[in-house]
Amino acid sequence: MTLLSIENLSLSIHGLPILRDVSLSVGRGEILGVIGESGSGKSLTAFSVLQLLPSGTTCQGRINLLGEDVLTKPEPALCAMRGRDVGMVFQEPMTALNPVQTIGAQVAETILIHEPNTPKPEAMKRAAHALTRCELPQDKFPLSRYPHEMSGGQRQRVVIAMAIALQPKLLIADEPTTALDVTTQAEILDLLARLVREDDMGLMLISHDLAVVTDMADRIAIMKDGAVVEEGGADLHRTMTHPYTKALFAASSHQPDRTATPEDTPLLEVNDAIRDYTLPRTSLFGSADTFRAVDNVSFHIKRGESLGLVGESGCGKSTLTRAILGLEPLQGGTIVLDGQPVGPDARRKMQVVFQDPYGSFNPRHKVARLVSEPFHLLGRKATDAEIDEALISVGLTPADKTKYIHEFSGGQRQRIAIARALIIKPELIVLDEAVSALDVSIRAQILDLLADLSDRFGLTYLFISHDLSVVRAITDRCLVMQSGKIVEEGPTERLFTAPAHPYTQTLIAAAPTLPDL
Amino acid sequence: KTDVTIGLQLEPPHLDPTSAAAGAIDQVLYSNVFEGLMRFASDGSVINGLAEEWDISEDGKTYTFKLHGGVKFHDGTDLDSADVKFSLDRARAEDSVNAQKALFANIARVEAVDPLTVKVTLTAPQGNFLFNMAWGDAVIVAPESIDDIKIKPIGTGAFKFDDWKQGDSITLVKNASYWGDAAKLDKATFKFISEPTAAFGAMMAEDVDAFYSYPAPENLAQFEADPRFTVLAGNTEGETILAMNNKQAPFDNKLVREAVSHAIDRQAIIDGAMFGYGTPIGSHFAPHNPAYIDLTGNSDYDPEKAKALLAEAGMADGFKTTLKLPPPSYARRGGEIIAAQLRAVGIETEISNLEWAQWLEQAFRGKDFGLTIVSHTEPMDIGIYARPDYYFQYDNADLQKLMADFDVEADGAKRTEMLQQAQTIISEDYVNAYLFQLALTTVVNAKLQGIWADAPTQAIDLTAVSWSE
Amino acid sequence: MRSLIFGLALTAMFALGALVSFVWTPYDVTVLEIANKLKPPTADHWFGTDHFGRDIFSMIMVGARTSIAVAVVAVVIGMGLGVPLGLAAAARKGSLLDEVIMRGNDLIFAFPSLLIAILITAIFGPSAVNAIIAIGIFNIPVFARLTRGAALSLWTRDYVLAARVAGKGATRISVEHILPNVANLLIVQGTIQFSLGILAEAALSYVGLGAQPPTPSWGRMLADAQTLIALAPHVALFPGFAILFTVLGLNLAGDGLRDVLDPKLRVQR
Amino acid sequence: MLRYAIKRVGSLAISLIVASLVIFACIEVIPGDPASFMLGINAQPDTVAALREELGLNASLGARYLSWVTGMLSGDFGTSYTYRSPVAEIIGDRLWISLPLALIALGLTVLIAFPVGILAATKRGSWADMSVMGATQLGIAIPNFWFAMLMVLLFAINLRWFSAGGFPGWENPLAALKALTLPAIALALPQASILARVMRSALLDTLSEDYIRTCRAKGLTQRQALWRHALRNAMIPVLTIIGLQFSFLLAGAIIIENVFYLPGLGRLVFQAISQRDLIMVESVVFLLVFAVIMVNFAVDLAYAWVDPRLRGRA
Ligand SMILES: Nc1ncnc2c1ncn2[C@@H]1O[C@H](COP(=O)(O)OP(=O)(O)OP(=O)(O)O)[C@@H](O)[C@H]1O
Ligand SMILES: Nc1ncnc2c1ncn2[C@@H]1O[C@H](COP(=O)(O)OP(=O)(O)OP(=O)(O)O)[C@@H](O)[C@H]1O
Ligand SMILES: [Mg+2]
Ligand SMILES: [Mg+2]
Ligand code: NI
Repeated sequence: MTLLSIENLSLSIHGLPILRDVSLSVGRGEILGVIGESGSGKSLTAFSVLQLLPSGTTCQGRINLLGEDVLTKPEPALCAMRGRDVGMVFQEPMTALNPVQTIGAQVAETILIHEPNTPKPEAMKRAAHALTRCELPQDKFPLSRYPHEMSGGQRQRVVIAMAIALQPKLLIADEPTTALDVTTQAEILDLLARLVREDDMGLMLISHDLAVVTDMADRIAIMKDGAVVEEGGADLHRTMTHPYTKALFAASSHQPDRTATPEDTPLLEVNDAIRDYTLPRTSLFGSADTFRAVDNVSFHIKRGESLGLVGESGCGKSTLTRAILGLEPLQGGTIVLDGQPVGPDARRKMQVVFQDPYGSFNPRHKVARLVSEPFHLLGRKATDAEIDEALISVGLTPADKTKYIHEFSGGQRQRIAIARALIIKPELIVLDEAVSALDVSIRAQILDLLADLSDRFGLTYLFISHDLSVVRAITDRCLVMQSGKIVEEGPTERLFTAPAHPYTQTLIAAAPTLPDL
Repeated sequence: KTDVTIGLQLEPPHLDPTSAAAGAIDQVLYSNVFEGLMRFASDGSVINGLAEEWDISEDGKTYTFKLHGGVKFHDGTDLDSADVKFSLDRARAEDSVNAQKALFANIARVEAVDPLTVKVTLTAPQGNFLFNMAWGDAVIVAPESIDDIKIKPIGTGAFKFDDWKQGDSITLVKNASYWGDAAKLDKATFKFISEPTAAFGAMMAEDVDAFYSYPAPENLAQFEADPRFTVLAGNTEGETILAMNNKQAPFDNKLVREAVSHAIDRQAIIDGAMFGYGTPIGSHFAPHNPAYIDLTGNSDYDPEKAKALLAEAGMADGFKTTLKLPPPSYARRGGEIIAAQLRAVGIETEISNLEWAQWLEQAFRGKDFGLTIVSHTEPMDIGIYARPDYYFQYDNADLQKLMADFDVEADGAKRTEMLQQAQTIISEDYVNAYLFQLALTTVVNAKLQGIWADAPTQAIDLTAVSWSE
Repeated sequence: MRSLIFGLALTAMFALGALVSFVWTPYDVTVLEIANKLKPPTADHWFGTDHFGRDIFSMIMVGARTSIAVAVVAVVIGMGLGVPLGLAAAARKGSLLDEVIMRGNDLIFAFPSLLIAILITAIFGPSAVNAIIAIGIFNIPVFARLTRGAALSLWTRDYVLAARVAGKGATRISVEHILPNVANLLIVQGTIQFSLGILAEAALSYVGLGAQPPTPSWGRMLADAQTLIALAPHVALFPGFAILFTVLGLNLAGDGLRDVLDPKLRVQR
Repeated sequence: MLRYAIKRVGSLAISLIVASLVIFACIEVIPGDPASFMLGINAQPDTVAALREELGLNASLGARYLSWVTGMLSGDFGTSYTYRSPVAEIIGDRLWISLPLALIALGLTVLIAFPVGILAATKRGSWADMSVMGATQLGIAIPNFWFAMLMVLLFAINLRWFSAGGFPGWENPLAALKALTLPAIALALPQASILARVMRSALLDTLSEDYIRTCRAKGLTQRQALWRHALRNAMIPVLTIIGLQFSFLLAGAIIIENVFYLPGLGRLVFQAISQRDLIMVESVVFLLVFAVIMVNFAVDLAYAWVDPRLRGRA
């Protein structure tokens, strides 16, 4: 039986059309995966089921939920429906909970809102039960906890507990794991699958990650530009017909061609690096505590090599990067680049590309100025020819240098970031999550570009990411980091096929994988 | 109705009239709570106070006062000659903090002859000794109550101090065992309202029954037109002058001072700053005093003459000077008008509005000013011109000799003549520009009678005040 | 947008009045005509005359000069000192310098501003310059705090990291990258402080501590008019409205600017 | 929470010491001598010197600072130069007007600002929002002493509903409250306007937070989400402003107290400045600074009460 059927839903915000003729359906006990790039309208489709849309939105078509059209329901009826018939889980667990209320109160609220006559202790008991079902046992996570006392994955469980407290027929999960680590992601996905099974719920699972969805879903819908371009079963990768679907699958498992071979001389050597952070003092006169973010790390990179560094969020990857770049002092150990300890002189031999294509550039400067910024290290201004060359080498045109950064897309911005790194012809480029914020198709292009540049200029990369598939695609050798320590090191292929350290094993096991095409 | 609420602009800092200059202390307490041997009557004449009679020795150096019998302080103790001796000795002592210590400077000895007789011996005969003894600074206090006098004044007057809500009001109640004619009121409250607007509001809303020395003359026409109120316009001892720094260039030049005097239109100032209240004066002397002579002609308004005088003094292009103004509105508003009038003859003034403390520091004590406006409210104070170190720094040996002679002269007619001579000298020397005699404008409820219209001293004598119904 | 235009128009009107007053006013405000005092508004004197017979319209034009000058200079002082302090504190976050700057700010904030302004003018004597100093001092922590707060979040941006990788020092980064990106915020806060400055100048002049006569000032006009309010209300009404509308104009302009420049800007009031 | 409080007390003490030094230094440099002010223009120099000695003005600066500070620690603020009674007593009396006035004004502020701010936020963009926000703009722009003057003209002089000012004393609480009404309104109007705007924007901010969306997905109505979740979170900026406003109301009433001739702290200190009653000025300013610092401290503690995230952190 279909729980939810969306028929020809069109949606516009302030007259601007966003969704076009979207039709989807979810049945009892069924998992529908919805995939699409950023901005394709996945979230708005989900919100329109709950009718939690931004002001100025108009919907056309039909959304049938349990046989009733939600588009014609009055607001009170919608309120009665939300949380009882349909539960929803959002992307960002860190902000999805009210920071000033205990988790118990927030979960119990779902119950109290819909069943106002429930006595409070009774509601609390049921909340405790819901939390336990979501693997937050009372002995470890009492109801009196506040959200800030829990990790991201734990918070996401609270949100899920809130959504399933009344055992709704349908659960909508909008990118529920995007903000989480691979290991946590695997746990949350398992939890969702289990709940669907136990309660015979329908689940609409929205994601931009093909691997996640293909692992889980019974049926898959692909969205692009506000329309569903293709729909199919779990074997979509075999039955797909639409070119966009094909491109998406291709890009997701893209393997850039890399021909460059590393020399045998080490370019960068890190020996016993230690980085301690001083924590804010807890008492006025007590001594300050320290936190060791990088703990006795040693490794080296060979000239022309592409070295990967993987690890969970907060394990110290970025801290290590900053130390290598000479931005923060070490409390122990040495870092030597090309025979020189890192310092102002060594710095001109390396550059960096950051994760956030939007925050990497001063919005008030033009591209020419942005790109030529590293010339400060050389103590002179960049010539026009040098700027043009850098832009051309990343696939942009010289005309772009008079534009402002907001005139570019995310992928183009990341190219400009690479151009900025390239312009003084460094030997080492550090890429800290350089492709994590990009859509798969754009990511594929950037990876190609990186491979191409390393061939042409003989560049050395230190490639940092939490996304194992990307690391596997672009690196020769790989380091695994956990809580500030390097726990395993080895050639990438060997590491992925035969991980030795238990932590590496969990990491690789948790990573969702695409079926081979 | 037997109680009255009287608005006052300033609050007394404390309640001891014998150790501060603040006029507000006298306004509340003089002759209501504290009495002296002599006292001022409403017309300014000096009459007997606690002294029933007095006698001056042949050589004019010994005064014998006979006190009223049966006078009691509010704390029940008797007034006797020892109290008088205590009061006078305290005022002239080495460590005295009496603001008018000069009043007592001439006393050589005070003796209590018997409980009701006091003999005061002077170092030299002094014409105005009785007058001095009428001042608020010369009231009789008792040694028993002196320690707390600043917050709990104990006197002999027709009213007893009752309560002081600091910042707000002081209440007096009738003294049932007063030695003289009993007061008609049972209770009097003095309410302190410093803002002129608030004063207007309080009067209009009838929150107060009278406002002594109403601070905003612009409102008086309104009160006069209102049948609920009467406006009493009386005299004060306040000669309002544009003081010139006689030792500072260019005011050390008499021609310049004369020019300034002629540049000023007194009537415009009286109209503009005081809304018509005030009497023009031509010298430092109160017009209601019998010895007054009208010398305004010496400095009539004549800007052309002023310019000519300036040219003669070698300053045809005018000059720049400072004009320092203390807070009262006669000074602030008058100052703006004077600045405009001086500008018309080429004298540019830089105005600075000062608080009293700053004015005392800069202008009065520091003598750092070109021009300043101030009202000299002490009675019969022409003697200040004989003090070369006084803030306007007028140094004229003739006048100094004249005033010294005047001090020891006892003959009435001669005294008058000498006073007139002094008036003429300073007027013709153009020591200062004499503006007007400050008017005392008191707004009272039409049914309230007996409030003094004039202010021979800073006092609100309530002993004769009553309601008409 | 509408509020920006309306606000700017109001502000511009008074600014224009102030500018024109340098070359022309309907009547000379230094000439007193006492016979002509307290005349209600007529065709000759649009806003009537004051207690010295001066034309109130002309006084308001010239008074705008004082109000605007005092407020602008006070804001400039506040920005000129506060912004560098804020930038420095943010650049050396957690250091002794930061601590000293921020505690200093807290201390100034803890002082009752009007009272301190009165004290300052009591120390140095009342004048427009001292009013400016008194108002300006309290602008410093406002701008310092605002700048520091905004700069701190900018310091974590990747483009600042990129600039550091390019070898740029803290001063250079503060000037090149931080300052331009807090400029919007400062402009908006500037208009707000400007309007507060006008109110503060009026309050100080009202208690007699602002610009000294014969320089007209709105606050002093109100102070002079307060006893006349029942007799000739126009004397008190027009300067009051002048203050009200200028401040209103500036606030509207500030709000509008914020919406136009960046709807997410946070401004302290 | 306790550790948090203890840490704050430490920095509190340092602030107070620095503040007392700054105050003392500033006020002692004011030109003008209290003794000569009291004795007027006819006083003789020896009299002035005698009074200076009596007032203890001839002691060294350091000695006077120490005696002032140590005195304050034992609750003795010294003796007023002009009133000649204990400063602590006078301030105590005046506080009985200033404190209630500030509290009433703050009460009014909150009473006006909360409903208005909430209304404007919930009906964002509506006609009600626009007109209320327009009114708050006017409220912020109006000089409060001018507004007070106009109120006196209307309510006291023309309508005679209220007395024009003054304070009858707390013996008659009703009359006392009545006397504080107009001043409190004059003080509260601009503050309420500011607070209403802060309330509105804080609420709008929290209403756009993710967790409000979560609440809505649970089935809460817009209203329920606002009252149960948004309001408490919006309190943090609002509390900051309320804290600032309370201290402002305590000290900022100087002008209003003059317009209504209320014998409060503001008028006391204004008068004390002009009479050079330095010890009084120092003590009042210090008291006000102390009040501000304490209010900030209370606000900080209130944050921790509102926001559990701050409780654990020391
Ligand atoms: N409140 C809004 N007002 C106007 N446009 C909006 C609003 N919310 C979303 N949009 C637009 O609607 C389109 C679809 O947005 P939606 O959030 O559904 O995308 P999405 O597929 O969920 O993307 P992502 O993967 O980034 O979450 C986008 O182009 C977005 O710009
Ligand atoms: N300035 C700092 N002060 C104190 N601790 C810090 C600071 N910066 C980072 N840390 C801590 O150091 C640890 C390592 O942080 P880092 O940013 O290097 O992690 P990461 O591996 O890059 O994580 P992510 O994948 O989320 O970027 C974290 O626990 C973090 O909380
Ligand atoms: Mg989305
Ligand atoms: Mg990182
Ligand atoms: Ni006199």
